[in-house]
Amino acid sequence: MGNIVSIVLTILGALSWGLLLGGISRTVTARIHGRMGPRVTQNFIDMWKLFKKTSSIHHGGMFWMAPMFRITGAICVLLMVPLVIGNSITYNMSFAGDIFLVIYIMFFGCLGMALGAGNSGHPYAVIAVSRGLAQMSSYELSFSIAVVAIAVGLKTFRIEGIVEAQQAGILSWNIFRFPFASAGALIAFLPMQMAYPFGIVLAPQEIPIGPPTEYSSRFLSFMFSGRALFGTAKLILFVSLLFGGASNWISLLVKTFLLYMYPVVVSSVFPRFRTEQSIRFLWFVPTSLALVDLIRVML
Amino acid sequence: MIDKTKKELEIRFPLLKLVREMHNYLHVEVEKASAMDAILMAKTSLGFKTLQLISSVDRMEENLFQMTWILENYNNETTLLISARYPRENCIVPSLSDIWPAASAFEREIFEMFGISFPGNPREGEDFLLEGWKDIPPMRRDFLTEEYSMKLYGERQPREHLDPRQYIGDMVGEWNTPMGQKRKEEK
Amino acid sequence: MYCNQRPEKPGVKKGMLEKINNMARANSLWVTAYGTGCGAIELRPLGTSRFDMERFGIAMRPTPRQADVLIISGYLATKTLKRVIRVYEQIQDPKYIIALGSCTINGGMYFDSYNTLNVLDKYLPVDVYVMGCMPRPEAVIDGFSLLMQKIKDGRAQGWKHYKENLDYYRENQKKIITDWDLPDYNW
Amino acid sequence: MVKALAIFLPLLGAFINAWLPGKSPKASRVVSYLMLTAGLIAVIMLSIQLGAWNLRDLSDSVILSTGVGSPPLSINLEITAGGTLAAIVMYAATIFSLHRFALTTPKSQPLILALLTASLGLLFATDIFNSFVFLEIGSIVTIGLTAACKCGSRWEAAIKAALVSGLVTILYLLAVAVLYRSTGMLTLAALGNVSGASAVIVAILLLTVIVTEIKAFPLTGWGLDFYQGTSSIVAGLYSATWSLAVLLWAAKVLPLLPIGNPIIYAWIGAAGLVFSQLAGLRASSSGRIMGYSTSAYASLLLVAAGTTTGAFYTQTVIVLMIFSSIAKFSLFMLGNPEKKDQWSGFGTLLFLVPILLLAGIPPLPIFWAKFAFLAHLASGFPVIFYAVLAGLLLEAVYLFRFWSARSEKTGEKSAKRPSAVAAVLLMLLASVWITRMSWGALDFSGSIIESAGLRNIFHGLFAIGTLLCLPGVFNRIGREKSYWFWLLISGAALTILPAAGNGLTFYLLWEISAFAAVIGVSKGTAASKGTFWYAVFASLSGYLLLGGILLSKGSFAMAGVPAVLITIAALVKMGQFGTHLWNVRTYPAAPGTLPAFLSGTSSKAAVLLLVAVAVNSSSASLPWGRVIAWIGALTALGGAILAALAPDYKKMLAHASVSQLGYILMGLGLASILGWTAAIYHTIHHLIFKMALFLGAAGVLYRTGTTEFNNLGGLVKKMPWTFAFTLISVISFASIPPLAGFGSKWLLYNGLIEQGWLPVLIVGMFASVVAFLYSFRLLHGVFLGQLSPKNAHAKEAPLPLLIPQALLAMAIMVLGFKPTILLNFLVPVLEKIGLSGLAPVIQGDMVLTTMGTWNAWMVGLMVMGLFGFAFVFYWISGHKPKYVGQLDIGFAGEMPPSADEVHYSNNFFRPYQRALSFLPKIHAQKIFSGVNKTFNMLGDGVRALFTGDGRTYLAHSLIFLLLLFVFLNGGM
Repeated sequence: MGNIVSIVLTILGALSWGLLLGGISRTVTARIHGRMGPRVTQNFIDMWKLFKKTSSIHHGGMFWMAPMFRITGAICVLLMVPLVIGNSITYNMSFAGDIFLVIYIMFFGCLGMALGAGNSGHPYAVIAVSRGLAQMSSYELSFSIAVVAIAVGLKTFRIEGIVEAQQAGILSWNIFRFPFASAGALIAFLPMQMAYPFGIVLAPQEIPIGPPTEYSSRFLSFMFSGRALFGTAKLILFVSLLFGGASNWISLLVKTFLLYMYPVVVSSVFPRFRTEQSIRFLWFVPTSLALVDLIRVML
Repeated sequence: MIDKTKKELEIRFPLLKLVREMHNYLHVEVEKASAMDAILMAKTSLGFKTLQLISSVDRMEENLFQMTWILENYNNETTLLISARYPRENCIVPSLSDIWPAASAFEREIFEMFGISFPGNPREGEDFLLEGWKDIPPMRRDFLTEEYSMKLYGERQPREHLDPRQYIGDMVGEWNTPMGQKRKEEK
Repeated sequence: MYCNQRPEKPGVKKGMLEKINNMARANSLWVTAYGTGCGAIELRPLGTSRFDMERFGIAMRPTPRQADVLIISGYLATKTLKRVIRVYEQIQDPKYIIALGSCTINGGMYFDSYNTLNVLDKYLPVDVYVMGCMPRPEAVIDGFSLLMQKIKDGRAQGWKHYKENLDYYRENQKKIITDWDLPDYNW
Repeated sequence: MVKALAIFLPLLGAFINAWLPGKSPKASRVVSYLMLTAGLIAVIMLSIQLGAWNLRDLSDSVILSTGVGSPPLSINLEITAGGTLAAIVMYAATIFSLHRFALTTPKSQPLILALLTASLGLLFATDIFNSFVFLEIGSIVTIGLTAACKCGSRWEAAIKAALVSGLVTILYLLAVAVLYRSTGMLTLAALGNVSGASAVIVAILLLTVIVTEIKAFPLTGWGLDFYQGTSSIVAGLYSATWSLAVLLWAAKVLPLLPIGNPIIYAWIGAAGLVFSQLAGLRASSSGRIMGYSTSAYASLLLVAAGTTTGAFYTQTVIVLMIFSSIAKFSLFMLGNPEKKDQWSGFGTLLFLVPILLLAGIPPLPIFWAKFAFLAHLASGFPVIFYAVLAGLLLEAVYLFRFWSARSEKTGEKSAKRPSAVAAVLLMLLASVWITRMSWGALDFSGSIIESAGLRNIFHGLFAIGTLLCLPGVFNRIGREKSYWFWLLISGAALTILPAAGNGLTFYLLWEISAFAAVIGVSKGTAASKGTFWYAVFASLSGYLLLGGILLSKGSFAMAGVPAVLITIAALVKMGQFGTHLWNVRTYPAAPGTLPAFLSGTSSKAAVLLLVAVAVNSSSASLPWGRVIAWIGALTALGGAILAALAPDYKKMLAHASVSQLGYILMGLGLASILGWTAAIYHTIHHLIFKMALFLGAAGVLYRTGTTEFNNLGGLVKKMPWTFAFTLISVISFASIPPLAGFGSKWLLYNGLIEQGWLPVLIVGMFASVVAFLYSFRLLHGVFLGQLSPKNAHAKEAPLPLLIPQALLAMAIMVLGFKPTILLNFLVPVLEKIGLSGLAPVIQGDMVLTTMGTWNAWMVGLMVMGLFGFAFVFYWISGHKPKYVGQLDIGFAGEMPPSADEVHYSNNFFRPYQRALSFLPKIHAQKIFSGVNKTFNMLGDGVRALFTGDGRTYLAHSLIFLLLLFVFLNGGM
């Protein structure tokens, strides 16, 4: 029972935190531009408005189900990662699988969204999906190399195990123990968060808003909440993998906040890559960084 | 340069009328029967290889359409305008679209705006700007545009206040400031 | 291929929840801009650091599906009206229209053109008029604040009016769009 | 009396025919048929009397003496049991072709009957000079027949034959003279009595004569031109009578020649086989192809004469020559090379039977002879063995190309049903009959895989895979009529395959399965190219397998070269690492549900083969496991990239299939329990999802008539169920939890990390993310996006295709949610085999390895729970979206002009392709065309010998004679 309560609270908390972080990031971006920027609660207002729009359209079954896929995928990733180490009630479902499961279940939501975009029949949505999948297959390479290097180096695939191995002070964090793998993973984090210069999926200049082009009203609000949840889940995953996890709630919030600001700041000062430039960059730079640590681990 | 062009054209078309001449610009008017010959000659032997524009002017008083083809010779940067006059009723002008494919677009536009038809244009009659136009072509001078606008779109409401300052002064609070009041008083 | 069904008439909603909803709607206006003339130029500065519309929660969306507000800027020709109608009907309820500039509102200096609408209200329900030729960004923001106020008060009901009187609007639209090929309602 | 009748009735007929006035063709025909039938009956009676049908001892004989004196003045014939069988073939062929001759050249009947007499005489002759007489008669009649036929280059062919027969006469008479001078006798047995210098001379002269007459390699040229030049009827009759007689006569004479060590025959034969078949690759006309094939069998005869003796020799030679003659006769009768007939339906099959017969495909009779013969070679003559194997493979290649060229388009000649069925049945009867030779026994007593658990898994897989393909055969288009029969045969052979107890049984079932599928593929529309590639690669893997099995003497406990050969055979069958070409060409061409069978089920035979090699080896692992794992990993990656860029649904699935088989190889290469668990798990999983996908593709093809992505799209509205099952399969093979695919990847990664094979792991992981590209492309290209007006009429796929898909989708769900059902069974089985590494621990639903955990049931519950919750939330929140039409999209205010213009399908992963552009474009096809070019070059080099000039051929004979002289003299 406690587990279920924890799961529900985790979902609600992650949703709020994700939306709040989104609002903060909009403000931060605006300040970098020299603007006032919206309220930090702007994303909540947008969500509410979208949720309360009185009409909406759909293009077919997959279009209808895609937000469900997206939310389910996001929550699955969220629940597979332990939140606060030592507090076993916040481990949620993480006993059910290891880091490989998390890597692969991350695709669940992406595939669902891609299918919804495909079913919308809008050519731009599909172009964005084709770009997104091509990019995803590229950054997953460096990310998985980094994960393998860390997991093999620590001799466990279990995320708890990986976090527990980092509890002996700040220098035992994986970002210091596996600096190259971490660098690779952190570069891969940028396209994961669709930050510039890798923001080729939601490129409003050429393919209006990408996969969710046809999504409106409540569907869109589900999509956004899925994105917020997924973003938070990825933050927690990265914090657990590289930054020693969180031993209490404060450190969880602080670490995820700081990690969230990294793509925001990078994103607001870079222009966008072309698709093939992005793919090639991700194939070579972060991958070769991560490979350094993998070779170190093998030797 | 332009002298040579003029000379050659005059030898070939004795009835040619000179409209205007500058150092790199020549406007001539030819008989409508020899207009195509003149254009072809300009292209093939005088080096005017580029068609810049086809234009039409409605000379309603003379019951004519004046067609003008503007040609350009980029080698010596000279422009040649060849005009010809066609009767206004059931006006038919030969198409140039098999010589310059770009002419097709100009001719479609002229057909739409003046109702001059260009037999030989492969895309003749396709919508160019207007969609579903049913009235007489709008650029003809016997087309009464204001009347048409009133009939179709209705009369717009006239402003109550014709003086903008007064008009805006009522609406915008700025005139209620001391500065505004001052200006009002000045008036 | 196209959904041909007519929309249902929206019901009336009142109460506390609706007030909160309206607050949210007013503070999160997503805009799709339809610019054919100079109005599009005046909208761009709104996003810059000088005017910064994002502080009001106004954001540009590149697709009508996700927008709340349609800004029609610049004169409307019969040809463009067709596209505007389609865009407007593809926006999900509740939706609002801001008419930007004199030409949009009443034809402006093109009042006697064969091609420009004189009275926009006959064809689409406008919630806020921003006049001027062209209105400056401050005026646009002023218009937005007026719209926000109207939404908060629950007075921005143009979309309801449109759906309830669809036949009236369609009749007017079909009168000037002679080659009407849109479906009964553009879902 | 019967003896004499059997031999001389045709002669009598010939004389009567010659006397009959030419105006009564009817009477002469009646006479001919009468004589021939009587002769045939007499021969059959003789063969029964000699016990030829028993096949045990073919050299039993009776002597037939004619005339008053002794040979050479009279004709003495020794009628052997094997010879009577050949005689039956000759009679039958003559009777068959008489009708055709009557149509074309009415006056040729005496010639035909004379040719038959000469053939029979040569077949049974015991005397050197008698043989000479028959040789002369035969040559002259051949020349006459050729000259009488109505074809363009008949004079050329006739003159070349005349030139050669002149030379042969001279050499032969010289030999006779020397022999007579040396021994005073002219019987064949006298050949053994010569000694010294005259022995060498006789041997050299006679060997040259024989090699020329049987058209073995260096002296093949005139035969090629003859077959090409003469009409197909003459050539057919010639190959079934005269050529057969000459070959069997040569077989009789060769062992008797006084030539030191007979191994020299084998060397001539083996070298000739390789070179002539290389040249054969370049042949295009059917006459020349038959010529090269004749040369191949002549070379085989030489090899047999050099390496075998006694009853085995007789049996092998008789069977090989008789059945190859039958095959050639039928091919000449069927394929009229001048007109280039196109075959279809049963015509193709009818045409295929002799081709398969010539290529030695089991269970047809020649296979048994070749198998026994090659086994004999493998045990004592390894170099000759390899040469013969290579030569036979080359022969198979050009034979199949010949066939595919003939069956290219749908033609008119399709009503051949009775003949085709009769041919197949006859050949099967012959195969059963041939097994009396005891050349090898089928063995089902103890399987090559001792572990009953593994065996049962494979039995089950093959049976289920076949059964699920069967319902779909009711929905077929046009020409694809009878592929179900071959699918059934192929599936049945596969199902028995794991029970095979020895190498022969395994090979037999393997080849039956492969070639039944080849015939099945040929039933597809425009499938000739796909069939050709499949046939060639099936032959390649078949011959590699045969080589491996024979080198290890039929057992699977092998190491070294045989193990490597067999491993390569399995890789070819799986289409790994460049050999994917056949998958990519065959699957799109194959009809109906056959691709599902080929990709899902048939390819698992290769897995079985690898498993069999590994479990029988001492360390329970494959040779060079690391190399195999690397091959698997690279193929997985390359296949995935190619699949993402493929423009066709079935082609993409073919690439994907190759890619997924790479994962199985990675697991098998590991040789640890985890790796094998992953491999077997993935084998099962691949069977399930690939069958579902290909059945879905079959449905799409059936309803829309196309599989090109550019013509598809938006079918989800028309075929929702097909889409649902495809979606489940796709989610599964993209290894997204909670469906089955994740399990195999998880087990495999754990296994790879346990063994420390991290580079392989990285390549494998990369390949699995590239799989997302094509998984979405597949779903979108066919089912999502805009529905083209072209497919507006499409309906849901028919039930026979849907129900198997539903079952498979259910299997994916079950395997995904409760993988422990399988693992609980699989892990103990694999533990017993003796693999290294730690087994995964299964506690309830939890699977544990040393480093990772996986609880599929909980993950499944979580996903389903969340999904269900979201679903309920959708309904509760009162969300009722409006369903709108497919063209109601926000398109910048415009109405989309048509669905085709807003459907994004062409060049789908263009940016990815651009990003890949730094890689050099290594096309497997280029490599293969390079191989092809090299072979062609070699073939051209050899072919340059055969100039088409009669004088060159004479020079060849003389040079051959001189070389023999030098060589043998040096040897003595």
